[in-house]
Amino acid sequence: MAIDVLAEILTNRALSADYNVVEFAAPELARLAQPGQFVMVKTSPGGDPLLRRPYSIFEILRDANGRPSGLSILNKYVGAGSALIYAATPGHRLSLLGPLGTPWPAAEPGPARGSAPAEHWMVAGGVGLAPFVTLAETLAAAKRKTTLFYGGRSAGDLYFAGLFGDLGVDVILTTEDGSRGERGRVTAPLDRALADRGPTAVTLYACGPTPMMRAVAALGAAHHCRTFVSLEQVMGCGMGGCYSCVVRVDDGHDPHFVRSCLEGPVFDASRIVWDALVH
Amino acid sequence: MAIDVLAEILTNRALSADYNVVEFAAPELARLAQPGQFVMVKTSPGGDPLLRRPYSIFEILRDANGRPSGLSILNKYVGAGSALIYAATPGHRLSLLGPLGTPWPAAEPGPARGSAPAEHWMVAGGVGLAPFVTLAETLAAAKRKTTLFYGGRSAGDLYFAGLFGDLGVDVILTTEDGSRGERGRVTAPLDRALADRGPTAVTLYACGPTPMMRAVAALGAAHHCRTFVSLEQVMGCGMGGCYSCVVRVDDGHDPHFVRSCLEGPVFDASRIVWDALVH
Amino acid sequence: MTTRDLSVRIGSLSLKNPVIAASGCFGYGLEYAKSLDIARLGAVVSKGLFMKPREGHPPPRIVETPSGMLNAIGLQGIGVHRFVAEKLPELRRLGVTTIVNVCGTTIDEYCEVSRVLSDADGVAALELNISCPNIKEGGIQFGCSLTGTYDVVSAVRKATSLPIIPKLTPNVTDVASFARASEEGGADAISLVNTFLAMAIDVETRRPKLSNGMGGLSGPAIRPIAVRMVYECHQAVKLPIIGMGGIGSVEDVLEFMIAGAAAVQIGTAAFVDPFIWDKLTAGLSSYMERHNLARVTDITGSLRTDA
Amino acid sequence: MTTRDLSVRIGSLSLKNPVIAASGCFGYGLEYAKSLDIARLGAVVSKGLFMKPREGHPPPRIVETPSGMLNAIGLQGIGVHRFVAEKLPELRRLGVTTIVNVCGTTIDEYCEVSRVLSDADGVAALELNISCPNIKEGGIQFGCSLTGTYDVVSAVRKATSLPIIPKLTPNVTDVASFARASEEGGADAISLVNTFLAMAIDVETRRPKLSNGMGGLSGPAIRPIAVRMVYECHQAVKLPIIGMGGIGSVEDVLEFMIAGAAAVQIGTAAFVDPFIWDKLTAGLSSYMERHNLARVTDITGSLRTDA
Ligand SMILES: Cc1cc2nc3c(=O)[nH]c(=O)nc-3n(C[C@H](O)[C@H](O)[C@H](O)COP(=O)(O)OP(=O)(O)OC[C@H]3O[C@@H](n4cnc5c(N)ncnc54)[C@H](O)[C@@H]3O)c2cc1C
Ligand SMILES: Cc1cc2nc3c(=O)[nH]c(=O)nc-3n(C[C@H](O)[C@H](O)[C@H](O)COP(=O)(O)OP(=O)(O)OC[C@H]3O[C@@H](n4cnc5c(N)ncnc54)[C@H](O)[C@@H]3O)c2cc1C
Ligand SMILES: Cc1cc2nc3c(=O)[nH]c(=O)nc-3n(C[C@H](O)[C@H](O)[C@H](O)COP(=O)(O)O)c2cc1C
Ligand SMILES: Cc1cc2nc3c(=O)[nH]c(=O)nc-3n(C[C@H](O)[C@H](O)[C@H](O)COP(=O)(O)O)c2cc1C
Ligand code: FES
Ligand code: FES
Repeated sequence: MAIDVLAEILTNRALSADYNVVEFAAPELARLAQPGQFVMVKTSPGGDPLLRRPYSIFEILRDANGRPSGLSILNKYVGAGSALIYAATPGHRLSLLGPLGTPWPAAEPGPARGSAPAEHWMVAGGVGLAPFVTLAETLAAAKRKTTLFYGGRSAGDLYFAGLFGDLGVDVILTTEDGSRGERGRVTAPLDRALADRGPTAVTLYACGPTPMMRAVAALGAAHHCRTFVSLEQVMGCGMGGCYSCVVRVDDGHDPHFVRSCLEGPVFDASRIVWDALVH
Repeated sequence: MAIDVLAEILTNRALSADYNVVEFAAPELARLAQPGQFVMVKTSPGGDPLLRRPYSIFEILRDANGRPSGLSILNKYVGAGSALIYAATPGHRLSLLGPLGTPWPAAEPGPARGSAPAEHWMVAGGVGLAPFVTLAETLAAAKRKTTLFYGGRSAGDLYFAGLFGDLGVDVILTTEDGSRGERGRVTAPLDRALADRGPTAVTLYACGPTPMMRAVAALGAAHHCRTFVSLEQVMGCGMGGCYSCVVRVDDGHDPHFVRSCLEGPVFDASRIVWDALVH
Repeated sequence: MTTRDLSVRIGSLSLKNPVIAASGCFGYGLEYAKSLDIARLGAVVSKGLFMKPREGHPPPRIVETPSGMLNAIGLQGIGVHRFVAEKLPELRRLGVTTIVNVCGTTIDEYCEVSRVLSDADGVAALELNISCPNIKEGGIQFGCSLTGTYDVVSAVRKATSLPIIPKLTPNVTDVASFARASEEGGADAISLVNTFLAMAIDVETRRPKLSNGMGGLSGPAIRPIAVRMVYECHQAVKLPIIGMGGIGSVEDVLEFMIAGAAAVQIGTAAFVDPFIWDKLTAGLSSYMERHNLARVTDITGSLRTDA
Repeated sequence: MTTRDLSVRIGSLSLKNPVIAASGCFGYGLEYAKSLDIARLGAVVSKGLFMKPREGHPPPRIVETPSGMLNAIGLQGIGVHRFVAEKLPELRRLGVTTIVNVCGTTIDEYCEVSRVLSDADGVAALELNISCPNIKEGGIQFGCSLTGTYDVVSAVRKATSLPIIPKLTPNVTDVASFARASEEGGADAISLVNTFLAMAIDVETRRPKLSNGMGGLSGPAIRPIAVRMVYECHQAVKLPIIGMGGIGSVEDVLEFMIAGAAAVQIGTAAFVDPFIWDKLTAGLSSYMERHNLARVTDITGSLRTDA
């Protein structure tokens, strides 16, 4: 079930010249939301831009009693709509439609290989960090052992590593220029860790640029890990109405297009026909 | 000569639920502006609304040394564009194109009837007050004797009477509900004053709803006063490019349409074909 | 507030109110059933259906443009048989007034799809999509030719007793002549407009932004053209008209109805606000209140052109 | 930054750069001369001119619509003789490349106006307005008929040796066929699009918002349709194409040029930003820099449609 709320902007925190976090008062949405779901944001009250923009629910905000009171989004400025979110004014209201989409799969223990407890590894590239706070919280609540592999171009692109640390997540950072963490791509330490893990069953979750997710999917397949990816297709409606957001999947029989706003954004990576993905 | 400046909003003062005054930093515009001219305001940085909106230059702002530093506009909320001006945020910038249009005629003494000094009477209805502050300042600087007849629906519609008083203007107020000044229309005290003025030469200047301006024009004609009106036609460009803003005038020969952004907004009232005016 | 009658009749089709979800913009309707009561809509028009399932075009399938969007979905769909088996029973159970958007690559296919739907239970009317600009083989060749339009309509007329509503394309010089051809072919109503054939180019890559090259323009951008076309058709034919193109507010609904529409469809605006339906019907009621109109049908064609 | 060549040739007409002020959107040019150097524009197209002065329609003449506007100015104008006497000398003195938008109610009038302008000094080319949707007697009856288009163009061809540029209407099913008719008639180039016939209604008064009832839609709203039409014409004819319809940024200019335009016109956007010209030419230069193009003409028709 989706609802549409005209949510007050509580805070707008710039992280850099193109990243920011906006907090909204939206208790009902926050109560309904499951990890990995998204909202469609009307970035302007007028007609420019016309369509809503999809954003992962970044954090669930809670009041003093721990009850869900709102949510935040982690925004990267890329065009007209994200520019308006970047410049959002606290006190103003924006319309949020959600929660939408299929959440991350529940933190099931997974088929244990041997006796070692199952682990959950998240792999984020850039703004692909957005859907992982809610997942990490759920995994932490279920007392799962979790790791975040998190890569960016340079130190300035890596945010909120501490937030994950506080949730008990092991955080492994990489930057392409080596300014923080390991130098290179996030898939390098992931590959090594998968090779080293011994008999531990690992579930992989990835979100970020398509080439990164594709590489993670390949590593997951090679190492026999269930792998989930959260895809970011252009979306017209977010509710299954327009068939704009399709992703090509292959479930053994004819490959076909499915709507990523309904069946996704989270997909079992093994279903995806990667060559047909645009981004 | 018109210029286009991206002017910072200095203050936005709400006068009521639908009136406000916005001050802009715009020294060059302020230097160029003449009394009664207007600016075309881009009410939003995006494409909604698309076209600019015409606004009289309300006040010329001055720095500590008396040098022109900016201007203000008096805005009444009627639709999408004026709503954005009503909600304008100090610190943001809006694009102002101007100064545009033919100003109020210079404060010439006018043909004196007998020996009494010539007088200048302004007649404003509602937001039609906007072009009169600059005129009153010019007349005050030229030491003319001036009167403002200013009408609204009720006391809450009358603003800035004190500002005119400070400029040495005699202010005569009317409200339709009698809540401030004389009860009734602004043309009633005007009519009486014209009848009572004796040999004084009076120039009339009017701005407000079309029926009011038309009534003032009729009184002016009946009492042989030169009468100027500032018309508010819908404008596409403000610069003579589009021919949208036309007003029908009759200069003795064929009545024809002239562009009110170039030949107006101030017109000698005797030229106007009132039946052809839309508002 | 006294009760205002929002019901309209389009030929033998009765609608609770004149506000309909446009084809291709509301899935098969059921996608929304968890979030709102879709039986409250005047009707739901299904995504366009051929005999067989269709893949559609590869993404990118949409791109936003000023006050509008281009789409080239390519009529992805489950085909008429799966629709009848998988969607129709639930739509019927929910009490939805269901109009099916019928596609075909040949006149025979239009007739065959129409027959399958006539035999099924729960279809209120057929909208003949002879106007999709996004696929080469689908409809537009009929919709851009007067004889093609007449031929499809009159053939389907013989194949079904359901109300048939050809959907006209705006990509023509004289839309009213297509309204007349539809009337002569035996249509019960017409709907218009489908999208305008259009194009957007990525100037950095110098490629079209849509995988299909071209797409159909919808949304507020096209509204003034669509209103004009509804007005022209209303002058030309007696058929009820279902108007659409950029409607997003009750003022927009009224504009189309005053120009001559008996009912309206909402496409793009339902992407922005999937809960728009009750807002529009409430707005209609309060307009009728304000203007002292008992029946919503009193609005249709009420444009005043005298001086 | 090395120098980039922004000049284009349209038949025998040379332009400093491809950015032109559209007819009816820049007065006679001189209105702007106090505020900017209008000789820096690629060209200025005058307001449409008949033989005689014309009154135009009563106001309201324009109304804003989503990302666009309707106009029904009704071709108010001073007539060709006053233009030649009162405007042309000053335009010449300022060094403006002046294109005149020629109107007529008959083929003879098009020819006569063209002859007067050919005899005058300082007219660079004639744009034949066979596409104004706002007046009954003016042009559109020619622009919506293939033979009408051919007849006007071929008649004016005999009357003048100036470059002639018929301006096409988008209110047709197949714009490319009108491009071909223009080519066969002897045109030197074509320009498109003029405005889309459209309508807006005040729902409170139930009257059209424009005094004329209908008007022409311009502005960003129509851009994707106009780009598609330029592309279709570019596929159909060899003539240089002057593209327009909703251009407001250098990306928009590039979109039209990549689709096939040799030059572009700016109408509505010049109302919003009368100083847009240098911004667009600077943007073109920096795009050429970035894409390593020496001549702006390299952009024309460079759309990549391969996979
Ligand atoms: C389920 C989902 C969750 C998302 N979560 C987040 C998030 O948490 N934080 C965040 O910053 N962004 C997120 N995105 C991406 C975000 O929706 C786009 O960045 C945004 O829509 C761009 O809008 P714009 O108006 O700024 O850019 P536009 O002007 O629309 O486009 C600018 C550029 O961005 C590209 N673009 C547009 N939409 C997308 C898209 N959906 N994915 C990738 N590229 C796109 C365009 O092709 C274009 O090149 C998410 C997308 C999806 C589908
Ligand atoms: C030279 C000039 C000076 C002006 N000075 C002022 C001023 O100082 N303060 C001020 O508040 N307003 C002034 N106006 C009027 C102002 O331009 C309009 O109120 C404004 O354009 C409305 O824009 P909108 O988007 O809010 O309304 P829209 O949504 O465009 O229209 C809302 C309603 O207002 C009407 N309207 C639109 N434009 C005008 C217009 N130009 N005149 C009258 N009615 C109109 C429309 O017909 C419609 O009914 C002036 C107009 C002109 C021509
Ligand atoms: C994404 C999308 C898909 C569409 N699919 C169909 C379709 O399958 N059949 C059809 O007749 N019209 C289809 N249309 C056209 C709409 O039904 C409608 O005619 C058009 O969008 C104009 O209305 P709007 O401006 O309210 O969207 C589609 C439109 C959009 C935007
Ligand atoms: C107010 C106005 C007046 C116009 N007058 C003319 C005209 O006289 N002759 C003509 O050929 N086109 C005229 N046009 C059409 C424009 O030249 C142009 O073709 C159209 O507006 C599309 O371009 P745009 O979207 O950049 O405005 C006029 C357009 C507007 C908005
Ligand atoms: S975004 Fe519309 S169907 Fe997925
Ligand atoms: S507003 Fe454009 S000519 Fe006056």
